[in-house]
Order: sequence, then C-alpha cells, then structure tokens
Amino acid sequence: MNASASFQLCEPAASAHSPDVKVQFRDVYKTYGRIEVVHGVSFDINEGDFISLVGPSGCGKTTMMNMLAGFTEPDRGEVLLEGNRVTGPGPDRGVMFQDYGVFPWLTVEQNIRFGLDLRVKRGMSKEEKRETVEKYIALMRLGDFRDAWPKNLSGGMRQRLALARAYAANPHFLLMDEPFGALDAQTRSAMHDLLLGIMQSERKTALLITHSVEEAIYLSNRILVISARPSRVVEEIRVPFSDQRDRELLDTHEFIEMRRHLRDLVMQQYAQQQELR
Amino acid sequence: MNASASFQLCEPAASAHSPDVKVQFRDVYKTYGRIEVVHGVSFDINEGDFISLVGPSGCGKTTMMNMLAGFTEPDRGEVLLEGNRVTGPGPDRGVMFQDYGVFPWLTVEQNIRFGLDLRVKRGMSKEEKRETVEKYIALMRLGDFRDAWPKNLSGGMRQRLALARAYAANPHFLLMDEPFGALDAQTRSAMHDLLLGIMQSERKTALLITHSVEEAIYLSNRILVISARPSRVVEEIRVPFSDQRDRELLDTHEFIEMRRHLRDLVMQQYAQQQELR
Amino acid sequence: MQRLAEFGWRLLPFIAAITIWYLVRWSGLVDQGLLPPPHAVFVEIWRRSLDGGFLLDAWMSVRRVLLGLFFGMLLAVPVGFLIGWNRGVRRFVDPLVNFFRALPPIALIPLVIVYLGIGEVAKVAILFYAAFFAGVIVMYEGMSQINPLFVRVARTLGATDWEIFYKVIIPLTIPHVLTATRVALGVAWATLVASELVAAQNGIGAVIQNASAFFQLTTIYAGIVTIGFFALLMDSVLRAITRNFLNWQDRVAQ
Amino acid sequence: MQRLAEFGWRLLPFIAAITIWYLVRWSGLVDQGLLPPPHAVFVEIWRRSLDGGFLLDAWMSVRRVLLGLFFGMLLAVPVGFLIGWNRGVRRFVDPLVNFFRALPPIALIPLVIVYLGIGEVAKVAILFYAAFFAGVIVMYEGMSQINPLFVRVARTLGATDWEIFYKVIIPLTIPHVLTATRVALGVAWATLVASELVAAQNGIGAVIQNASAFFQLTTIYAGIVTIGFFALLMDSVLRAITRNFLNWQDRVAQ
Amino acid sequence: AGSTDPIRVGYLHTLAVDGQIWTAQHQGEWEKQGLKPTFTRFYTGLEIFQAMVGGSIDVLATGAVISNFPSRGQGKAFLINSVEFATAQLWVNPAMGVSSFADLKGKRIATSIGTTAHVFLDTALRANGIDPKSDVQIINQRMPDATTAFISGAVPAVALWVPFNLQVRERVKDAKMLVDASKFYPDAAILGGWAARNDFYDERKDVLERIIKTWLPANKELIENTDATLKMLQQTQYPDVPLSELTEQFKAEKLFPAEKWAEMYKDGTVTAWLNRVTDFYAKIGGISDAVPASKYFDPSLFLKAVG
Ligand SMILES: Nc1ncnc2c1ncn2[C@@H]1O[C@H](COP(=O)(O)OP(=O)(O)OP(=O)(O)O)[C@@H](O)[C@H]1O
Ligand SMILES: Nc1ncnc2c1ncn2[C@@H]1O[C@H](COP(=O)(O)OP(=O)(O)OP(=O)(O)O)[C@@H](O)[C@H]1O
Ligand SMILES: [Mg+2]
Ligand SMILES: [Mg+2]
Repeated sequence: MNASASFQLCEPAASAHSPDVKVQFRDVYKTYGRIEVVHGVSFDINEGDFISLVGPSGCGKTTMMNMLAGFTEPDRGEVLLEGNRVTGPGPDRGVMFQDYGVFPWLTVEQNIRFGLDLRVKRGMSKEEKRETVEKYIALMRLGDFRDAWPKNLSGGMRQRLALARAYAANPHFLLMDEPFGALDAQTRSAMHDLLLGIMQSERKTALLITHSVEEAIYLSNRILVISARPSRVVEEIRVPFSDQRDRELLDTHEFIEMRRHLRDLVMQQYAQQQELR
Repeated sequence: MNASASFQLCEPAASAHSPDVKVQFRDVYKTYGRIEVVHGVSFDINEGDFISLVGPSGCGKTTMMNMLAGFTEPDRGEVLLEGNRVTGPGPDRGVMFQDYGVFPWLTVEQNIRFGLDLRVKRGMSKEEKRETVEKYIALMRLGDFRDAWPKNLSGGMRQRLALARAYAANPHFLLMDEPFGALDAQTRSAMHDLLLGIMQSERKTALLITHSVEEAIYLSNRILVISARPSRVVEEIRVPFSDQRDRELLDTHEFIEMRRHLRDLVMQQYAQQQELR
Repeated sequence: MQRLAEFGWRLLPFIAAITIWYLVRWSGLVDQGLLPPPHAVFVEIWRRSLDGGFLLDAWMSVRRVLLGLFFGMLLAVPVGFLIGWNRGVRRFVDPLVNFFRALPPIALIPLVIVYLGIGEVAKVAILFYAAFFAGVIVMYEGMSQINPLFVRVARTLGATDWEIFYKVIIPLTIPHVLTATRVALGVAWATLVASELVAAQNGIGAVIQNASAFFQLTTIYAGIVTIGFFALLMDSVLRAITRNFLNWQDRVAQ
Repeated sequence: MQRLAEFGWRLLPFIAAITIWYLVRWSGLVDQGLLPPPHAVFVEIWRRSLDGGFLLDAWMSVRRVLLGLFFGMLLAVPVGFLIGWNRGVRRFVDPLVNFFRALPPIALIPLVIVYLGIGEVAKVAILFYAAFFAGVIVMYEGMSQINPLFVRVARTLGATDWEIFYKVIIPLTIPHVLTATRVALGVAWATLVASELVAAQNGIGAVIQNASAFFQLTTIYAGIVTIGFFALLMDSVLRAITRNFLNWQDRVAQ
Repeated sequence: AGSTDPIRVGYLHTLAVDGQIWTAQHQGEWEKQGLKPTFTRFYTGLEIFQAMVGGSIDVLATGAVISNFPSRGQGKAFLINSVEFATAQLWVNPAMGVSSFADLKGKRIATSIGTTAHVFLDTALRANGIDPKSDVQIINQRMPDATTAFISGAVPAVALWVPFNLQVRERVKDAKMLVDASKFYPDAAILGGWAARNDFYDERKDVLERIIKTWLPANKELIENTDATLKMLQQTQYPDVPLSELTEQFKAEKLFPAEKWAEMYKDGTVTAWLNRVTDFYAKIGGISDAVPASKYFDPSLFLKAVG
C-alpha cells in the first residue's frame, strides 16, 4: 500500500524543537504498580495535525492522553508541549474525557456555558458567549433539554453535552477520548463533519482516541497504531487525503484499502495481547 | 429486499398469551415532564429471540429497556413478561447498563462473583462458582487485574467487567444497553462470538440496544428500528441467517444488502428528528 | 383528606412518644414525683407563654443558637474546604481541629467567663465553638470524597484554583454543607444549656437552670420540650430551604 | 531523615499553639494569674500522672468515651440506614431523632440519675446519647446520597433487600460511617464533662469539675489538654484503621 | 456624690444573699445613694467570682465562697450579709441503712464541692469523728443533681442548702435531717457577703461605702419588719416560691443589726469565722500561700459607715 508512508519510531525524536512541532513524546515510560502501561513511546505532533491513536482496549491510550493533558507524569522520558515539559492541565488543551465528566449539578445550558464564564474567557463579549452556547445547543441538538439536569439525559445526549462543552471553550488543542462512542451512526457522521469544519476554519490541532478505524482515517492526517500493553507505537500511518473530505470518500478505493490495512495492524496487536496472557 | 419481512406494528399485539411469547409491549406510552419519550409502542419478544433495538441517540431505547427490566413504569399501556405485568426487577432478567454500574468498592474478581454469592444462587456449588468467575476473568481478559479496583481500569476494561458480571449471573433473559461501545473492533468481535456461543448453548433470550447496524444484524434474529423521539417502532426486520454465524457472513452479499437497508432506515429517522427541531 | 392524613402521620411519632411517657408514669416504675405528667408540662408551657416571659426566653435562645450556628458554619465551611483542599493547610490545621473539637464546652466556661465576660458574646461564643467544630469535620470529610474527574474537567477548561473552588467544589459539597449544618444545629441546641450557664438572665437554658435551683421538675421538662420543639422546627426549615439545591442529585431516598 | 521531617511537621501545629499561648501570656493581654503558662500545665499533668490517680482518671474517661461511642454507633448505623432506606421508618423515626438529638445532655442529667443512678451506666448512657444522635444524622444523610444505579444493578443480579443492604449500601456508606464516627467521637469527648457531672468521682471530667470548684486553673488546663490529647489520639487511630476501607475511592484529597 | 455611678453587681438568687438587695431596691435606697446598679444573676458563687476576675462585674454578693477567691488574692471582702445559720443541712435516708453519723462510715454523700454545703459537711463530719477523706466518699454533683440522687435512692446521704430540703422532705418521707449548720454556731459559722474587684476596691472605696449605706436600711427593714418585707420579696422576686417556704428560708439564716455586726467586725469574730473557712479551702482546694482573712477582709468601710 503506497498511499501511506509507514515507519516505526524507535529512537527518540530529534531534541531540537522546530517551530511547528507542537508536542513531543520522548521515550516515555509509565508503570502502575506491577503493570507496565507505556513502554518507550516517542512521537511528535505538529501544529495543525489531526492525530489519532488506535489500539486494543486497555493498552494505554488514555494514559498517554492524560500525560499530554497534564494529569499524569511519565515515570521516565518526557512530554514536551511547545518545547516545555508538561506540568499540569491548561485551557490551551481542551479535553473530552472518556467518561464525559458532565457536571451533574449544572443544567445542559450551564454545562456548556461553564468554560465561557471562567476568567480565561474574560475577553469574550456577553453576546458572543450567548451565541456560542446557542450554537452548540443547536448543533448537538439539545434544544429540548437546555434546562434539564444531566441525570435526566440519555447516554448519547450526555456525550454530546460533553462535546459541546469542550468545543465551546474553543481550545487550540483538542484532546478527545472516544468522543463519539455512544452515538448512533448518523449523529456520529454529523459530529465528524462538525469537527472537520471546526478544524478547518479555526486551524486547531487535535488528538483523537478511537476504536473506529474508519473514523480515524476519515478525520486524521496521521494515525498511530498502539500495541497491546505495554504500549509502544507500532506504526505511524499518514493519511494522504486532502483536508476537504466528505462522506463520498468512504466509498473510494483508497479509503477501503487503507481501512483494511489498518484493521490488519490492529488485529495483529490484539492477537499479540491475547498471546501475552 | 425480500430477505426481511418488514411490517409496521400499529395495533396492539394479540391479547392471548401464547406459550413462547416471552415479552409483550402493549401500546406503551411514557412522558417525562413535558417531553414525550415513548409513543404507543407495541411488540413481542419470543422465547429464544435475539432482538435488537436501533435508533437515534436519545430516542427512548434505554427507557424501553428500563420498563422491561422493571425500573420504570409505562404511563399508559403495559409491559407483560410471560403474561404478567412487570412490577420490578428480578434475577430472571440480567441487565448490562449503559453506564456499566461496576461496583467501585469491589475488585474485579469480587464484582464478577457478586451475583454468584447471592441467595438466588445458593444451589450452585462453590467449585462451580469459582470456575464461572475464572472463566469470565479469562474470557474478558482481565487476568492481570483480578485484584484491581475499578478506578484503576481503563474504560473498555470496565465495560468488559460489567459484561462479565452480567454473564456470570447467567440470567435467562439478557438485556444489554450498548454493551460493546467502548471496545476496539477486535475485542468486540470476540465478544460477539462469545455472546452467540452463550445464546446457542444455553438457549437464552436477549434484547440488545446498539448503534452498530452491523452488530445488530450479526447478532439478532429480529431488529426493531425505533423512530426519533417520541419513539415508535418504525419497522421490524427479520434477519434470515442461520443461528450458526461467523465472521465470513459479514462479507456476504445478503449481509451487505441488509446493512444498507437498515442504514437507510435509521438515516431517515435521524433526518426526521432533525426536522422536528 | 390527603393532607389531613399526611398531618396525622407527622403527629404520630409524637403521639407515640407522649403515650410512652404516660405509660412510664403510670406503671409506677419511677417515683411519680420525679416524672411530671405530659399534660402538666404542656400546661406549664402554656402558662409561661401567656405571661410572655417564656416567649422572650425562647426567642433569646433561638437567637443565640442562630447566631452561633451562623458564625460557626460561616467559618466551618471555608476551613473545611481549606483542610480538604490544601495539603499544607491540612497538615497544620487538621490536628488542631481534632484537638479542639473534643474540648467540652462546659469545661471551657470558666475560661469563657474570664476572657469574654458574661454578655451575649460569651454565650454565642460557646455555641459558635460547638457549631464550628461539629460542622468543620463533616465539611472536610465531604470535601475529601469529591470525584477528582470534575476538578480535572474544570482545569482543562481553564478554571483557576479559586474558580474550581467556588464553581466545582462548592456545588459538590452543598449536600455536605447541609449535613454539616444539620449536625451543627443539633450540637448547638445541645450546647445551649451549657452556654447559658454563663450568667443566664434569660433563655430557655436559664429557665431550666433556674428551675433546677428550686427543683421544679415540671418547668425543667417544659424547657426541654421547648428546646426539642424549636430544634425540630429549625431543622425542618433548614431542610425545606435546601431541598431545591439537591434536585440535581440522583438519590436513593427522595 | 525523611521520617524525622515528617514528625517535625506533625508537631509543628502544636508547637505553634503553645507558642501563641506563651505569647498571649507574656503580652499581658490577660491577667497572668488567669492563664497558667504551658510548662506549669505540663508539670501538673506529669505530677498528677506520677501519683497514679490521674492515669486512672484518664483511663476511666477513655473507657467511658469508648463504650459510649461503641454503643452509640452500634445503634446509629442501623438506625441511620433504616431512616434512609425505609420510608415508613423515616416518617416515624426522623422527627423523633431530630427532636431528641437537640436535647442538652446537661438538662438530661436529672433524668439519667433517676433512671440509671450515678454509676458507670449513667455516665456511659449520656455519652451513648450524644454519640448516637451525632452519628445517626450523618449516617442518614450519607445514605440518602447513594447513587441508585448500584441498587438497580444489584437487584437485576437477584439481590434481596437484605443483600442489597449489606452488600451494596453498607460498603457505599462506609465513608459516611467513618465521618459519623469521627463526629460522634468528638461529640462524645465534648460531652465527657457533662456525663461526669452525674457524679464526679473519677475521670478527667471529674478532675476538671473538682478543680473548677476551687478555681485551680492549672489543673483545669491540664484536664483540658489531656482530653484533647486523647481525643486526637483516638481520632488518629480511627483514621488509620479505616484508611484501607476507603482505598477504592477516587478522592480529591489523599 | 451628685451624679449617679453605674455599678455592675453579680448575685445569687437566694434569700440569704439577695434579700437585702431587693429590699433596698424596693425602698429606693440605691438611687438615694446615687448608685445605678445592673444586677446579673449567677447560679454558683464560683462563676460570679470568675466573672468578676474577668472584669465583667464590679462587686458581688455570695455565700461561703467569699472565703475562697479573696484568699487567692482575687477580690476584697468588705461587707458581711448574714450567717448561713441553718441553710446548710445534712440529710440521710434511714431506709438505706443510714440514720446516724456512725452509719455514714463507708457510705457515699452527695454534695456540691466548694460550696457552703461542702464546708458545712466537712465541719460536721470532723466534729463527729469522721474523716471526710477516708471514712466516707464525697460525691461532687450540682445541687439539683445531688438532691435527685438522694431522692431516687442513688446515695444514702446528701449535704444540701435550702430550699432543696423541701423536695427531700416531701419525696423521701422518712428522710432524716442529721444536723444543720446551726449546731456548730458560734464556734464555726459560714458567712455570706460582698466582695469587690481588686482594682475597684482600690479606686472606688466611695462606691463601696455607698453600697454599705444602701445595705444598712435594707438589713434593718428585714430584721424589724420581717413579715411585710418577706411578703413584698415573695411578690416581686420569688413568685415561684410560696411565702411559707420563703419564711422558712429566712429562718435558716441569721441576720444581725448593724451594731451587732460592728461589734463582731471589731473584735475579730468575723475574721476568725472567715479564716476557718479559708483554711478549709486552702486545705481542700490546694491554695498555696492563702491570704488570711485579716488581709482580704476590710471591716473599716463598714465601721465607718455605721459610724
Ligand atoms: N429520568 C428521566 N427524567 C427525565 N427525562 C428522562 C429520564 N430518563 C430519560 N429521559 C429522557 O428520555 C429520552 C430518552 O432517553 P433514553 O435514555 O431512553 O434514550 P436512548 O434511546 O437510550 O438514547 P441513547 O442512545 O443516547 O442512550 C431522552 O430525551 C431523555 O432525556
Ligand atoms: N490510576 C491507575 N492506577 C492503576 N492502573 C491504571 C491506572 N490508570 C490506568 N491504569 C491501567 O493502565 C492500563 C491502560 O489504561 P488506559 O486507560 O490508558 O487504557 P486505554 O488504552 O485508554 O483503554 P480503553 O480503550 O479501554 O479505554 C490499564 O491496564 C489500566 O488498568
Ligand atoms: Mg481509554
Ligand atoms: Mg441509552
């Protein structure tokens, strides 16, 4: 398959920090108790990248994202953000968590507005804030539930709410951990196109964790295949399609080819994890 | 498409309770506050059925399952289980919840064993219980984490744990709400085959809520397409494949045809929900 | 009809309690002189209320309890937060709190009289002390049970420490504030008599003290019943006020 | 070295408190005769401990508090559960609890003497009363905050009411039992002096009573410091014991 | 003094202590002396002293503890109210096997430590050859509790002060009063009286003198016009106490006309009585370097006022 330039990252990334390298994972290790989760992972994320992590369940994807978000520290190696070691979370990196973290004491509308009412957004006008909230309520189709408490939402609605909150805060760097898992296929594609639109119009960088190979290809320009635990980067795949994508892409020969290739890679990892046991 | 006999259930199901009709939804309505969620739903589930509900996010699938499980009562109409109105939950209906409900104060092993140590299982020998627990720990590949607390598991592992707990209790009727959403494709297929095996060998009845059309076709013998809120049954699709299924089925022409048909149906509902707004 | 039945249900426990009271008296288990009959106690309350002094006493006590509770919780909430939130503060303040909260209000009375005098300040100070230390520990324990996920989410949205504190921690601890306040309310009432040992000219505690000085058992009981009544009333009001703050919670018991 | 530093940190708050004590004394803000210096208080404790009587007093008090706390919590936990769990019980018991928990232990002493005499039973009963009512309310509030999802899960697995109670509700309320016990512990110590008012023959409360009868401030302070010390000790032990019960929780403050 | 001086007075609400205060008020004596007192009621003498030491009040009227705090250097006594003649009583319960001093050996006696009753009990026991420390067990309770304990049969003996004897007599029909304080008069007497804060004593002797001048006519009225005065006191100050009871309480104390007091102030009788109680406190209460009555009791103001 010649569309994807595949290679394995074994040595640490070059230590020089080039201006459009946004994130560098450099030989990162992490062990929880007796269990090694991350084993010598190194990769870069460039400004404007949409990078996806795919890999078997429990391999360490969330752990890696947490390091970048600033919630976990590597045991060895380092995670650099714009050349500086990540020391904690910040509003430059918006995170959509795997278990949503929707605030149960706020209504749908208040949840979405939460990020906008913080000090970091004091530059934003009231009108602008209101519009942003309205926009995401509409886009996530939560209009009927603007005053509902999260406990009264369905699973998929809660996920959409978490997405709305993350998008509304408008971070430069979006970290998303299986953000579309609880959505039906149609809502999911709507969300894909929404996300692509945002990426395009606002020049963001994104990291996506997903179990859907199709989703990874459709959205990303680079995909990292993560091995079974302890996780390493098995392969990096560059997605050759243009930034302007639509649903028709899914039926093209290249897309189907690439999907098959990626599936095989993930399958191998899965098999390997099974052997390990 | 002639493989699926499609028809709409408009009138209430026949009131006579035939011996292999396990569940009857009879003209069920449910409204939460101002929002009508279920609108005149009627359908039957027969002994041995594997029935799937597919429909847009937030349409009322979980609500319907809750009625059958005995957590919610219909406002109008009735839900009959073996001819009797459902009045509360029971161990005959095992439920796998959309948000897992893994017990945080128990380790992985204790979670799986929970159902086995209850009074309802007093007939089971110690040895049998131990074996069951071991079996599911192995099948769900949670061996390394048998003594871990749920807070230390990954999202997918928590989902597998919830599955293990539900299966280990061995109910006659399995109700599953998006049970594979947080799993990678490979783990998911392993789970599919495991579930098919259990269904086959132990002659269970199952209700599955899923967003994956493929999954629904692969697992079920009947699929109900649910409309946008307020939910009605738009169409019932009989899946014509034999009970012995394997992955090769996915590439057959019939399968692909059916998938397309189902996708179209769901897509229509989605579009409709959008119009409603 | 419905409401009447509801009202009956509410009264039931008290009717049962009074019945038991009569039964104990009639059974002859205790010297009748040492246990006045309920009706005598209620007549006493009525009689004393009519002449007005008792109502003033009740009001003084209620005021003291409210003030003590208010200032106690006003301090307990932030201190509970700080202990739960900041490791440095916890290390320093926690042992002191655990030391001081055990000190008996009665034992402190000599010190209070000497340092704070015998006025309202001294009485409220004792109630403050009791309410604060009862409340702070509940607050702190509640604090420490908060799910860190919400704090993380807020951080990634750019919340400062202070914003996390008042936009995340406070709402999440409201249920604990309620518990803490209810506990503190009970403790404050229970400390009332001790606080009014400080030169009590008025207040229900003073009435009880006074009656003790002349061994007027009926009055003592009247005072006790009155304290229970007001405590119950304040507790109900407190719960009614706070009920809507907790609507967002999925609770087993509604 | 590490452990030494840790130990230093632990002592710091107390060193600070004692320093403030000295400063207040030296500042002349209060009459020196009214505030004995810390060293005099410690010498007093030492002197009294040497002759043995004080150790016996301390032991008597500790025993009473432990017994009162033990029986109080033994009842508070199930009653708190029942109130939270069963609507019928709640309706009946809740108002009574809210009435009785406000009643001042001192005001109840005459009743206790009448019914229970002036021996150990009477003293422990007062501590029991205090501990029970402080604990039960925390238990109940904790109960009512349980997420119903877990109850549902257990039901679908076939759990009976009783199984849900001891396999789901109890583990989920362990943190609240801890909080309740800590609150009750503090309240029990704070009620110690009142309980020993029943008849102050021995115990730290009695020492304080007797000393205040003659305004022996140094002894009063010695008693107070001793109470604080033991309360702190018991609280630390309690937390150490229960810490592993809470490992499963994801907590903000570890 | 042309202007009125505000003073803060702490007192115990018992006839032996506040009888003169209210009589004086009824007669308007306080205003006559240009004093504007605020009265604060306390339940134990101990607390009044604590309050005075803390500066919350200026002068106080109390019972036996008048010999306690001043001997620690806290406050100066300047006026004696009355002799607590029969106010302190020792009651026993024959039904529990105690009907004489001999029976008391090894038994428990309830009383409030440090009060008039305790001082009296100590004297009574010693006078009957019983060592209060080793032969009996003295149980410290607040007086209502001590009385309750006795009535309910938890203790066989109680040393109390009036009016608690009324309940005892009524509830425990065969209870027996073994002895009251009058038995030891005049060898030992428990005095109640007035004390002033140290700095107040130093600076405002004039006010103290006026207090004495207020007290004198009230004392006289109480002695000479007892029935009417008691009736007035019952109506205005003791509505909860029947007149008969109040009369009985009055009989339990011993009042003297000013001249008689002056005599006893002068010849050292009062000082000796005070000293006896002070010694008791010094021994039981562990007062080191107790100030003797000659130092803390100043008879000169009274003698000057009497003329
Ligand atoms: N307890 C409740 N109170 C109020 N509204 C509720 C409650 N439970 C569910 N709803 C509403 O009912 C509708 C259907 O919810 P339900 O959970 O059944 O959807 P669903 O089909 O399972 O969706 P999803 O696929 O997103 O899980 C939603 O709009 C939801 O907001
Ligand atoms: N706080 C923790 N303590 C101990 N082990 C942990 C902790 N967090 C994660 N782990 C372990 O690290 C491994 C990787 O977890 P992680 O959540 O990163 O997986 P994941 O790739 O996100 O999986 P999934 O796709 O199922 O979400 C898991 O085995 C998990 O048990
Ligand atoms: Mg994950
Ligand atoms: Mg759902």
